[in-house]
Amino acid sequence: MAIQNDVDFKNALNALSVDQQRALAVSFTDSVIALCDDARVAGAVSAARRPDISDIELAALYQAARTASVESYTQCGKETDWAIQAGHFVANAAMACVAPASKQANLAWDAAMQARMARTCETISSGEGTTNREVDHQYRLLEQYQNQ
Amino acid sequence: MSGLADIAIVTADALAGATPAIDALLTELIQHVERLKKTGESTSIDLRALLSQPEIEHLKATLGQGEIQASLQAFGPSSINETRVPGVWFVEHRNAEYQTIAELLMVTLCPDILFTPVENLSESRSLLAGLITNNEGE
Amino acid sequence: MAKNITLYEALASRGITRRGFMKFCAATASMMALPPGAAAAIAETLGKTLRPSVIWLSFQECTGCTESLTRADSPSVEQLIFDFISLDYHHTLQAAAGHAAEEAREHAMTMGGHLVLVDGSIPTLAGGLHSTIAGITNLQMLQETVENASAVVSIGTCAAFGGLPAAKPNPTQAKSVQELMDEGLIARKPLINVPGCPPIPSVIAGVLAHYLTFGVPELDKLGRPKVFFGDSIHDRCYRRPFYDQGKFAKTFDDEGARKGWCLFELGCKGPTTFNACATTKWNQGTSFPIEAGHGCIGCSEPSFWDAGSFYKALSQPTEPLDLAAGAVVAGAAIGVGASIANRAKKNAAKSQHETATLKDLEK
Amino acid sequence: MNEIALLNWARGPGLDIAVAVFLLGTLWRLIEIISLGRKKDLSAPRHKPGASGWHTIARRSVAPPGMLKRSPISYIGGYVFHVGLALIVFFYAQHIKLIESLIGLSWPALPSQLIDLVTVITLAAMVLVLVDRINKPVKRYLSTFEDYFTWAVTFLPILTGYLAVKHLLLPYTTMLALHILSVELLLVVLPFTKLFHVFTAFMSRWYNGNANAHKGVSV
Amino acid sequence: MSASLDKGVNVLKEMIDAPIASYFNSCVHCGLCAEACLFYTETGDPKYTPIHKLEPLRRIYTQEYTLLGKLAKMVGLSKPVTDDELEEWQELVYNSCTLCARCSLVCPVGNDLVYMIRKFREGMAVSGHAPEGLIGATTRAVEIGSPMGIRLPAVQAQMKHVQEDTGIEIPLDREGAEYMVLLSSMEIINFPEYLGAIAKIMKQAGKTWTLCSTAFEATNSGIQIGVGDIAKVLVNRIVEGAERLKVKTVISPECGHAYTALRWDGANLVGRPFSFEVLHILEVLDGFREQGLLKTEGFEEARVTFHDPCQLVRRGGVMEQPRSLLNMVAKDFVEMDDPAKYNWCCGGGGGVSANEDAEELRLQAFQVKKRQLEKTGAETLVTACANCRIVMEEGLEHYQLDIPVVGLTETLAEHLVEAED
Repeated sequence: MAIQNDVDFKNALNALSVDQQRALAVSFTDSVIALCDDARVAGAVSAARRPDISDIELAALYQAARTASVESYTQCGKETDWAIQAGHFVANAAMACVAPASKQANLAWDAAMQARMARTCETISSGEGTTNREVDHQYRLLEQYQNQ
Repeated sequence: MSGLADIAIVTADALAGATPAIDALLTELIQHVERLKKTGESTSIDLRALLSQPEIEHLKATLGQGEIQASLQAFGPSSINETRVPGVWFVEHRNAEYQTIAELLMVTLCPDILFTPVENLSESRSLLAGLITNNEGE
Repeated sequence: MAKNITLYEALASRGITRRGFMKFCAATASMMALPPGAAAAIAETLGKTLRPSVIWLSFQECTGCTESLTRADSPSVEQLIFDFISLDYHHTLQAAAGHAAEEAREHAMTMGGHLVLVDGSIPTLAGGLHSTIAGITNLQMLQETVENASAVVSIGTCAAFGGLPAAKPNPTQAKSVQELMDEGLIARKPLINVPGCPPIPSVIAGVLAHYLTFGVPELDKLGRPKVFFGDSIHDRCYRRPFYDQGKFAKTFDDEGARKGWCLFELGCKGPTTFNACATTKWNQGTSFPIEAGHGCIGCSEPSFWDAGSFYKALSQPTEPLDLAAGAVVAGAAIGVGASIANRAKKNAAKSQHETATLKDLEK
Repeated sequence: MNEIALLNWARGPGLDIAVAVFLLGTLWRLIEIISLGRKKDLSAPRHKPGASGWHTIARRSVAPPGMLKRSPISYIGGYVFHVGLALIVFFYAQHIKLIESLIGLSWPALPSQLIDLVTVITLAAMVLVLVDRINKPVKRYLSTFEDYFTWAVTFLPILTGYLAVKHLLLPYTTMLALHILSVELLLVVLPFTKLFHVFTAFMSRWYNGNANAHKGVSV
Repeated sequence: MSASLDKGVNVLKEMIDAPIASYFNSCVHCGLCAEACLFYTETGDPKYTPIHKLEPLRRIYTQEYTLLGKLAKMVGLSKPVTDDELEEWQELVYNSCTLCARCSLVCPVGNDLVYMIRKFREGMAVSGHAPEGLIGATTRAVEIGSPMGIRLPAVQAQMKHVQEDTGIEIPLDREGAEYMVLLSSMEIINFPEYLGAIAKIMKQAGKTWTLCSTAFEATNSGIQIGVGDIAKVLVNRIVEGAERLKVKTVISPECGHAYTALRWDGANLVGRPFSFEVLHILEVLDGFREQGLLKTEGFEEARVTFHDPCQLVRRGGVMEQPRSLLNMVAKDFVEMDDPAKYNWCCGGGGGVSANEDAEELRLQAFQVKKRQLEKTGAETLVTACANCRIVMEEGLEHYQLDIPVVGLTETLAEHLVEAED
C-alpha cells in the first residue's frame, strides 16, 4: 500500500513491533546522519543496527545520544547556528533509535519527525529553504520495509 | 452619692485572718522562747512596726489569754498580760487619753516594768515609817 | 523650767514615776521605729541629757507644720518632748513679741550649740526681701541663726524641698535650707529633712527624740531619716494587694472605690512617695488619706506641686502636649517642601533623559 | 536632679517634646514618600476575586506555605513579639489611662496579671529574634548598627516597664522615669529608622498587592 | 560607546517612585526574601539575599530623595554609588536573579522586590553593567529582529516544513484575521512542532489566524536587560503589525517573559492602551475548551506534572488554564509542591539563560526543581515556556535525570481529534 499522509504513516508505524520500529528509525536517521558530526550520535545509530543489542547497551547509548542532543541545544537568546541545530535534531533522531523498549513511544515516528526538522534546519542554513522532501523519502522507506 | 456614710471605708479587713507576716512572727517567737530557755535572755518586739492593726488584733486573738493579767497606772494605763503561751507576754501602753502609744510582744519570764524600780525603794522606808501607828510607852 | 535639768527630772517634776518614764521610753523607741530593746538606752541617755536650746524659724510657710505638732493632745509623747526642750524662739507660739522676741533669739544664738528648726522656704529673689521679720530678711535671719547652731532640722516640705512657694513659677525664687547650704549661702551644719505637708507630728517628735538621744539619724539621699522615710506609701499600703491583683477604683464613687480597691488610677502617688503615713498614721494612729479613700498626693517628695494634678495617674502626662499642633504643621511643611524639591529633581532627570539605544549598553 | 524631678520632666516636657518630634517626623516622612507618586498602569486589567491591595494588607500577615518551616523563629518570634507589644501598649490599664488623657478615647483593659505574662513572653520572643539575627547567616549579613539599635530601643521600654510595675532593680520612681524616657526615645527615633515600617509596611503591602491585582494575581 | 554612571543614576532618579520609597523604608532586614530565592536556598550564600541585590539602589534613593539621606551624603556618612560597585553588583542583579518574583510574594512587609530589580536594571544597563550575553541578544533583537538572530526566511522555511507535515496552510500577513500568532525564537529553532500544533488547533476550532512578517518574534530582550527605550522599540513592532493586520487578538506564545512584556509592560512602554487584546496561547486554548472548540481523544498514560513558568503564572496571572487543559489529556496529573503562584523558578528566566557567566550558578539553583520533580515521581514534565523547557532539559541532563520535558500546547495537539477531510 502507498503511504500518502502522516495519518497513514503514523498508523503504519504504530502497527510495527519495537524492533521493527527501531530498524526503521535507524534508516530514517541514516538519511540525515551526515548533518551531524558527533561521534556519540553516529555510534548510537550504528549500534542500533545490531539485532542482538542488549537493553543495558541501549540504555548507555541512549544516555550518550541524549547528552549530545542537550549539548547541541541553542540557548534562549543565543546566536543561532542552523548547522549545529540540524545536528541537534539528528541527535534527537538517534535517541529514538536507541530508546529502551520500555519507553512505550513510537520510536520510528519520533525518529522521522526529528529527521525532518534536521533537514529543515539544513535547508535554512544552506540559504533559502530548498524544496527538500524528507517526508516522501520517509514514506518510501516505510513502503520498502513493508514490502521486503 | 447620697452621703458620706455611703463611702464604705474598707480598712484592711480585706486581709483579716492569718497572714504571712503573722506566721513569720510566730516562727520567730519560737526562736526567742528557745533562747529564753537556754540563756535566759529576753526579747521584745514592737508590733506596730511589723504588723497592721488588724494583724495585731488577729495575733492577739491567736495567742489568747494566759494566767497573768496585770494593769499599770503610770503615764496612762497599760495592760501587761501573759498569753496562753508561757513566757510570751502582750504589753499595750496607752496614754492618759487612752490612745495606744506602744504595743509590744515580750518573750521573758517577767516584763521588767512589773519589777519595783530600785530608785523607788528609797522612799519606801519613810512611807512605811509613816504608816506605823501610836506605840509610845516602851 | 530651769535649763540645767534632765528630761527624767523634768518628767518627775510632772509627777511621772519611774515606771511612767520607762513606759515613755518604750513609746519613744516605738515612735522612733527603734527596736524595743533600745528603750533602756533611751532611758539612760534621756536620764542624763540637759534641755537643749531650740530656735524655731518660720519663713514662707502656712503654719501647718506647727499646727500639726501642737494639735496633738497632751500629754502625748510629742508634747512631753516639746515641753522638755527649751523652745527659745517660735514667733507663733512664744508669748514675747517684737523686740523682746528677737532678743530671745539673739540671746539663744550667742550661746551657740543650739538646734535650729525651720519651717517654710526662703525667698532669694532680690536679696530675699519678699519675706522679712522685724526688718531682716528670712535669708539673713537663717544665716545668723545657723552660724553657731549644732544642727538644723527642716520641718515640712517647704523647708526641706521648697514646697509650695517654690512651685512653678516660683516667683520669689524660694529655696530649701538644703539648697542654701549647698550654695554656701548659709553655714553647713548637720541637716535633717522632715518633709511632709505637714509632717506627721510623731515623726517630728521622733526625729527630735532621736537627735537628743542618739544624734543625727541615718538619712536617705534626700536627707530624710530612713526610719520614717525608708518605705514608700505604696509598699506599706494595705491596699497594695489590690494593685497587685490589678483591681483599681476608676472613680471616687464606683464599685471599686466602695470595695476599697487601689487608687493608682485616681492619681495616688503612693508608689513614688516615701513617708510613714501608712504605718504611723495620723490623728494618734486613726487612719491616713488612702484609708479615708483618697490617693496619696506625694506631699513628702520634692516638687510635688509640679507633678501635675493630684488626680492624674502616674502614667499620665503632667501637662497638656502644647507642641503637638505646631509639630504637625511643621512636619507637613517640611514634607511638602521636600516633595517639591523631589518633584523638581525627578522632572529634571526626565528632561535630561536621552532615549537609550544599543550603544548606551557599553562603555 | 532627683528621681521625682526626673519623673516629672519625663511626664511633662519630655513627653511633650517626644510626641512633637514623633508627629513632625511621621508627617514629614510620609509626605516625602507618598509624594514621589507612581505611574498609572495602562495595560488592560485582569480582575480576580481576592486580588487587591487591601487583600494583600491582610494576607501578608500570614506565613506563605513552607516559609514557616524555613524560618520558624522569624515567624513565631515575630508574631509573638508584635502581638505581645500591641497587647501591652494598648491593653494595659495604665497605658489606656495615658491614651485617654491624650486623645480622650478609652476601652477596657486586660487583667494586669495577664499583661505581666504577655510581657515576659514578649521579652523572651525579642531575645529570641535577636539571637536569631546573630546566628542566621543571612540576618547577620544584612544587619547594620541600626538593626541592633532599633531592637534595643524597642526592648528597653518593655523591660523598664516590667521592672517598674514589679518594683524590681531600682526604686519605682527611678524605674518609672526610665520607662517613660525609653518610650520617648522610641517615639523620637521611630520616624527616622526602620521602625517607620509600622506605617510603611501597610503602604508597601498595598502597593504590591495593588500592582499585582492589576494582573489578577493575589499576592 | 556611550554608557556612563551618570546616565545610570539619572535613569534611576526617573524610576524611583512612591512604592520603591515605601519598600526601602519598610525593610526590617528579616532576611525572609532569601528563603524564597532559589539562588540563596541552593547555595546558602547570603549575598544572594534579594534585598541585598538592591543596596546601591537604596542608597541612591536615600541620597537623592530623602532629606536625611542628603544630609548623610553631605557629611560623608553615606558614600555615593560608584562604577566599581555597580560592576560588582552585576552578578547579583543579573546572574542571580531570574525576576521570578517569589521574594515579592513572601516579603512580610509587602515589598515588591522584583519590581525594584527590574527598575534597577534600567540603571545598570545604561551605565554599562549589563552582562555580555544579554547585550548580544538585545543587539540581535534590535538589528536582526530576533534575539537569536532569526530572519523571516528561516521562519518561512519552518512554516513550509510544518505545512508539509500537517497539510494545513500557515497564513502569513492575512489581514482581518481574528488572531495574530507570535512565536518565540526558541519555538522556531527548537520546537517547530509548536507552529504545527497551532495550525491543527485553529483548524479544529475554525478560527482565522495569521503570522506577521514584520512581527513574528514575541520575545523582548529589552525587558530582560532592563532598557525601557529598547523594549519599547521591540513592542512597537508587534503593535504596528497587529494594527496593520487589524487583528482582534494577539497570541503570545509559550514563552513567559514574552507574555508579560507584551501583556503587562507593552501598553506602558508605548504609552497608550492597546487597540487589540493580548492573550497567552493557554488562555486562548482554555477559551476554546470552554466553548467546546477544543476536542481531544485519549490520555497520556505516564504520570505528568506541570512546571509553572514564573512570568506566565506568578507574574502573568495565567494560573488555572494550564491545569484545566492538562486534565483534558492527562489521567495521572500530579501537582508539585508550592504550585501555581508559589512555584519555584527553573533558574533560567529573566535573561539568566542567555548569560554565560551565570551557567554554573543556574545549574546549582536547578536543584530545587530537581527535588520537587523527584518528589512527584512524574515521568513527564509539562510546561508552557520554551525557555523553562530548555533550561530544565539541561538541568535534568546535568543531574542525569531521564524525564522528557514537553510543551503543553503540543501535548494537547497530539491528542486532537483528527479532522476528517
